[in-house]
Amino acid sequence: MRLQLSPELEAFREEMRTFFTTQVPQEIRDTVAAHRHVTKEQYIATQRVLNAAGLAVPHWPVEWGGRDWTPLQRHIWREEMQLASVPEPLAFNTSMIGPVIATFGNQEQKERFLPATANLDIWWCQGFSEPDAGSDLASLRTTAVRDGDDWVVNGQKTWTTLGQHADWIFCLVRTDPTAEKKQRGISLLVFPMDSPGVTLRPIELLDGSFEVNEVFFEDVRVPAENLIGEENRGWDYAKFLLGNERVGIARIGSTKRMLAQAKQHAREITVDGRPLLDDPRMAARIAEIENDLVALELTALRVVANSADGKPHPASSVLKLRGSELQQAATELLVDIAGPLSVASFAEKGSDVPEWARVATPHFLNYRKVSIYGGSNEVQRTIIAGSILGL
Amino acid sequence: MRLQLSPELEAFREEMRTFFTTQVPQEIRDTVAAHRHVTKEQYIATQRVLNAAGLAVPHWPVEWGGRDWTPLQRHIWREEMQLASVPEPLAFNTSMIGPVIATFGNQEQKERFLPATANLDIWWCQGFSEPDAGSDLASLRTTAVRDGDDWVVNGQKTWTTLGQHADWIFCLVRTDPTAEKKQRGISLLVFPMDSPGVTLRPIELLDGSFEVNEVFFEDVRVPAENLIGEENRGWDYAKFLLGNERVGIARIGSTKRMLAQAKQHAREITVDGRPLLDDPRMAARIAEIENDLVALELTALRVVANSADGKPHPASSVLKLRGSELQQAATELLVDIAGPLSVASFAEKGSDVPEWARVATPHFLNYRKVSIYGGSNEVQRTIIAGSILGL
Amino acid sequence: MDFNYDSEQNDLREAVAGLLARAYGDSEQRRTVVAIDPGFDEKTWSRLAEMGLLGLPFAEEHGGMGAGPVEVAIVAEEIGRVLAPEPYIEAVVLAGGLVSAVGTDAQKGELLGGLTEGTTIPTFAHAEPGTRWTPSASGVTATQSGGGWTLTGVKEPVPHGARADVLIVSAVLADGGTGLFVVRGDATGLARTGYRNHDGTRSANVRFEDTPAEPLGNGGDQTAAIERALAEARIAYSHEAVGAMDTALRTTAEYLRTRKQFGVTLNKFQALTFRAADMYVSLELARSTALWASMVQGGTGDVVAAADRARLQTSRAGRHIGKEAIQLHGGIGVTAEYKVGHYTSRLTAIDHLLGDGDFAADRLARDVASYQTVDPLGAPYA
Amino acid sequence: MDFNYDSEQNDLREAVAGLLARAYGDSEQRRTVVAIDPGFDEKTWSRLAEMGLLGLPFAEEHGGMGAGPVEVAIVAEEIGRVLAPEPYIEAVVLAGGLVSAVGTDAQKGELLGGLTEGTTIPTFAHAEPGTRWTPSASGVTATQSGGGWTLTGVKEPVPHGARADVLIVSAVLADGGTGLFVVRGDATGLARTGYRNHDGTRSANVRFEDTPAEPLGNGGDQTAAIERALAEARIAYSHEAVGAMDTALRTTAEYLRTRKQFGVTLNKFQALTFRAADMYVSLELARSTALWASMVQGGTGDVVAAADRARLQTSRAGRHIGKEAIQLHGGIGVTAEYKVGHYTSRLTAIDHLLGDGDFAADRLARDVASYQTVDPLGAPYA
Repeated sequence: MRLQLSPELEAFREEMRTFFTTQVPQEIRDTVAAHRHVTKEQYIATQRVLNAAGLAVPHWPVEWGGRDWTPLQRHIWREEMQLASVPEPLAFNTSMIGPVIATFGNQEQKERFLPATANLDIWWCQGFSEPDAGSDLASLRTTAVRDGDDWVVNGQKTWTTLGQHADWIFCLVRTDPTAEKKQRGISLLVFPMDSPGVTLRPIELLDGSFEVNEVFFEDVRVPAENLIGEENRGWDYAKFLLGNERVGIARIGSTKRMLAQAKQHAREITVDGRPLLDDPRMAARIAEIENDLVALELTALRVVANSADGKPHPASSVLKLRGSELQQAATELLVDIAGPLSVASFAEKGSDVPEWARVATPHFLNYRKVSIYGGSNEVQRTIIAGSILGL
Repeated sequence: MRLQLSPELEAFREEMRTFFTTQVPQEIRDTVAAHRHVTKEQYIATQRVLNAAGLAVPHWPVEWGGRDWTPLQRHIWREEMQLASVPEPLAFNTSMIGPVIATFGNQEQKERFLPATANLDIWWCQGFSEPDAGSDLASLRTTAVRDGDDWVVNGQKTWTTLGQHADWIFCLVRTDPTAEKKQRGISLLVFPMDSPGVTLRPIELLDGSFEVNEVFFEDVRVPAENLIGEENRGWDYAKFLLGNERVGIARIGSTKRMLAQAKQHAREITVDGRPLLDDPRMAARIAEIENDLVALELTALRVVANSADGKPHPASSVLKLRGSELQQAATELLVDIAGPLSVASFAEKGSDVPEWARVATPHFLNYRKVSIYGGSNEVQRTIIAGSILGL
Repeated sequence: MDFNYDSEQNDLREAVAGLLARAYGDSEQRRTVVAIDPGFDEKTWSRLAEMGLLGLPFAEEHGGMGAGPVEVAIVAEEIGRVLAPEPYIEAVVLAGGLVSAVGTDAQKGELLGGLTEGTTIPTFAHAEPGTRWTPSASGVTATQSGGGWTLTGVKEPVPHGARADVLIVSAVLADGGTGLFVVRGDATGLARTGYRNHDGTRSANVRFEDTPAEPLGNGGDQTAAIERALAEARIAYSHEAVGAMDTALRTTAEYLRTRKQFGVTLNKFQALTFRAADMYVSLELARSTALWASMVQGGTGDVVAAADRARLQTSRAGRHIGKEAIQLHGGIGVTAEYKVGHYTSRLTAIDHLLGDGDFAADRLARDVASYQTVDPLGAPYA
Repeated sequence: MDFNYDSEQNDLREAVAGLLARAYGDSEQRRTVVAIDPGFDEKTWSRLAEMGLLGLPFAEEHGGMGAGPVEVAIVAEEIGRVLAPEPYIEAVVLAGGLVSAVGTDAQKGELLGGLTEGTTIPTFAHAEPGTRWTPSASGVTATQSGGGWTLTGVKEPVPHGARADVLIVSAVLADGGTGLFVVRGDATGLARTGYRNHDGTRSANVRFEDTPAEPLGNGGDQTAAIERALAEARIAYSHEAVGAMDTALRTTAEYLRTRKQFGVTLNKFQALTFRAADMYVSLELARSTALWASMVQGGTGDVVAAADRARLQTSRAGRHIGKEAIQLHGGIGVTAEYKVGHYTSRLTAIDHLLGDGDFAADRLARDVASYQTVDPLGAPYA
């Protein structure tokens, strides 16, 4: 047991911190810190800065840009990035389809896709969920039927995050409707979003933002070479990919930043002439959330230290579950600090409501999603009860 | 809509309050207020005082001592009794077997049992739960086989509250093991606890008290005339009886009394020279529990006002569920006010720890039962989800 | 003691529900209405006027119907049920309530008359960027010059402040008290910048620069009247919240009954149905407290404390139900295209307009040592 | 940074677990032991001494093993796992820790020697009926007369105060500071009344009346040393709580897997298994925090704040798990005949011995404005 980071890791942390706070444009980091909308261009600019420095896909094989870091290094990299308000490399590229292609793709696919994926030259989106298959992913109905050298895809996907920016989609499709178990008979196809027959409908979210989309396929022709891995083994790849989804989803650095902001704002807001932060109940509320966050960070470090074999530790469900709860607690805290100002969400010039207070409630409402996506908290409880407690 | 009680009801409330605070011996009421063990003699003495004044079984048919009160009157009667720290009339007698005999018994049984039951000349206990049938009551295995003019009972009951004091037991037994549904084939028998073949084993509870018992039956002979109602219809009587169990189980008056005690003690305990009650977090905690209790009381009044037909309102599950949560919150509050003194549970002469602080934790531990007995809170949620929300 | 609505009250509810169902029975209707200024439907407002609802609590001599708080609560609950965006509580209960309580006969005649007829929408310009749920003003100052008064300073967020025809404005008096003033929408030195709130309603930044104003009533410190009006509005918002929670729970239960996952409807998952049961408990306890507070308001008891009790209970319930309604729906709950999330948005707004649960709990906590037990049917409430 | 136990630590855990399993592997063994005074098993105490565990944290020159906080934490966790009632934390961590930190060499030699060998049980007599988790004394006064000192006043509850051979007593000094004194069990003017706590352990009322006492160490104000010792004991109790929670959760999961209701085992009820999952989350977060606090203790960081963090986390977790363990068992959970309720009882005791969660949260809250973010691997902890 040792509390301190080794001198090498201390130096590593410092290096990350310095890089993120000096090499990523301040304007982009300000956008993230203020919970404003990050544009497509800002995402791309950031990822290219990171990729140029070898910091976009450190967990990939070294051959394709990876860094052979320990899980702890990757943890530090991610946390420092969040603390510095750097938009993270696009998860669909770097945590999802990239590792799948690197692991299961053929050499030609690797060469064709991996460098462009790391550099966000291709923006990927995910075609997994369907209207009638939410948490029950394996019930998907989108079909791909072989026709000569092509697959012909028909069906509908939903919850396709940032699909409006995407160049390509990776998509689970049913290729063998006769398979005995519904999990079999699913394959993974990739194709351009501008393929004939693909249409996209953005879904407006509660906070007025557009993050997710419905994607419709009507006789979309996909060349056979765009099948990733083996036919009818798509479910295995999806599980591999979704395992990665849970890693880093605790978003501790990001919540830490929100708590620091909360303290700052609670200092500015006054009640009967005294800073709100001096109110014993407000201070205790912040202290409790902060302590939960410390406990979560320490748990993340424990999990990270015990996942050397590359597989996600079953306790990573704890990180997702509690991480989302704490993100939500922090957004709610900010709304409550804003108090009566928290209604003024779409105020613009001419308003005396500070920007942080304007965005507080939309951010809170938007963040209800974090306990739903990436495996809902109900799914995480099922995993904990089942694989850890044997229930 | 009208907030005030009518002048008649105000007078009724005053009458109840005066009676309970002047006619029930102070020593008995002090015992209840201090969360000390109420003796068998104290229970009996109290119930006889109440019965002599017509206040033991007001909800029974008038012919057998009932008062033909409105549900609101009964509510006031019960709440004032709790507020005055009066031990309530024994539920097994007055809420359970009494109403069953009055409704389903024959004339001879009524005459034989009802006056003695109201006056606690017979102390009844309940033989329902079995070791392998907790919430799943209908799975009971205790059998009664007809042999001449007798039933011969074999089996085991458990959780028999205050069975150690009991003269008689009312008991669900399986009389038709071949019945298609397990709910059918059950009958209700009553017999003396000193019948040959009945043995009782007290179960020690966490707080060191003895409230519940196991009861074993070995070839206990019960005369046929001791069958209540019809053979194989015991399940209906049990449901009738358990419906009554939920009424009054919110125990609002009792929790109110605990909150008043909590305030008093939080005034006496000092932190850095200041009363604990002046601490903003402690005061807010009390205010929140108290407000929940006000909300529950108002809900009870609404439910009471809408249950004129005698049947328990489905929302009475809300009263049981929330009522038990608030009783538990109040006992926990008292432990926390006692703080470091709360460990000293079995201190006696020679201790400077005040009595209320000694009993706080045993009381807290004992009160974990209130969300389990009388239909656990899980059962109440099932009822609410099913019969109210249609889920 | 009687918690039942009488037949006239049931008729009122049915009439209001009918009117609002036509306007907002389909949640897309509301989405269309709030998308453009003024964020509500002027036609629906007129219909509310025609039905007499805009004058419900006011004396008949001023064109009102002389109804009590329970009737107002019925309207508020129905508004909450469909999230009708009309500024009923803001104009009728809060601004109208102040005029009715404080105004001169002439002011009542004019302002309440216009309000009742649907021709004049008043609002209460009280919140200031630097204050937090206080009954007094500090950021707008009233100055007497010559025969008249002028106001200077900023109010924000002012509910429907850009659309309102008349502003009732709280302002610091020379002696430090808080006075109330009437400012016309076309007054000189008045600048209003309106915007959309997250829940689709509207607020505004309102700047006064030597703006001519007329004292409401006889002038002087009106802090007590403001505290009372805020309490009455808190009670009305509690009822709006109860209506909104009721729909949020019904919608969620319906979703659990019909949505399939893993081959079965969601109501087969006990972990979900138990959570719905807990939502029901929260709702019913909040409903009881709100009802009670309206009855206290109708009597002579401590309305301010009763309002805090209703506020605390509906705040906790609103957060619980608002969050669970989304979570039990899953992804669809976070979209603007499906209705349930809008209920969460509105419940969150209600929770912060006039004081949240912690605010109410703190106020109740300050008093907790002064009595032994609470008797909701006795003093100081009845 | 390394959160893993090394092989020696794993061996230690195995040895301790083995010893305690023989003594308390069956929960009836514990029930028998705590039924009679002194509330623990003197033979087990001797075996702990033989294994060197009673001298674990002390310098080798005083008969100790010079081990660190992580080793002590391992023992505490194993104690918690079976609810061993021996006064390990009270005698070794708290009283022994004070002697080790403050005592003269002679005192260390004698008192730690006796403790290590199992022949002398010391306890820290500090709590007073009128105080609440403070590091200073107010109810017992120290007076210097001639060459010696005497104490007068009352301490209660004193853990194992009737059985202890030696009392380390905090007392008010003439200048208002808090000193530490050694009082022998057979001293004149010492009256001890022992009793059973709800969790089966023992406490006592201890009265001093001109009782001869010897200053621990060089005398003077020892408030800082007391605060430090309390912090170390809070950390050790956090580990005991983690061990207890671990067993409570395992026992509950086992019960859910095997107990049948309505024809199926309880683990078919999702509402129950989800609650068990939440218990696991609470447990693991508490475990991480306790482990971390022990590492802070082993370094040069702020132990008092780290202990408050561990205390807060284990307090919330202990209440959550303690209550749910009983509720998920149903009736059997409330009986003294089944083990799980005893874990709740012990967790409740731990939570109140040296400060509950609100106490820790309040202390942390006082500091919350003084920094931006917490880095558990950096200052002021590492």
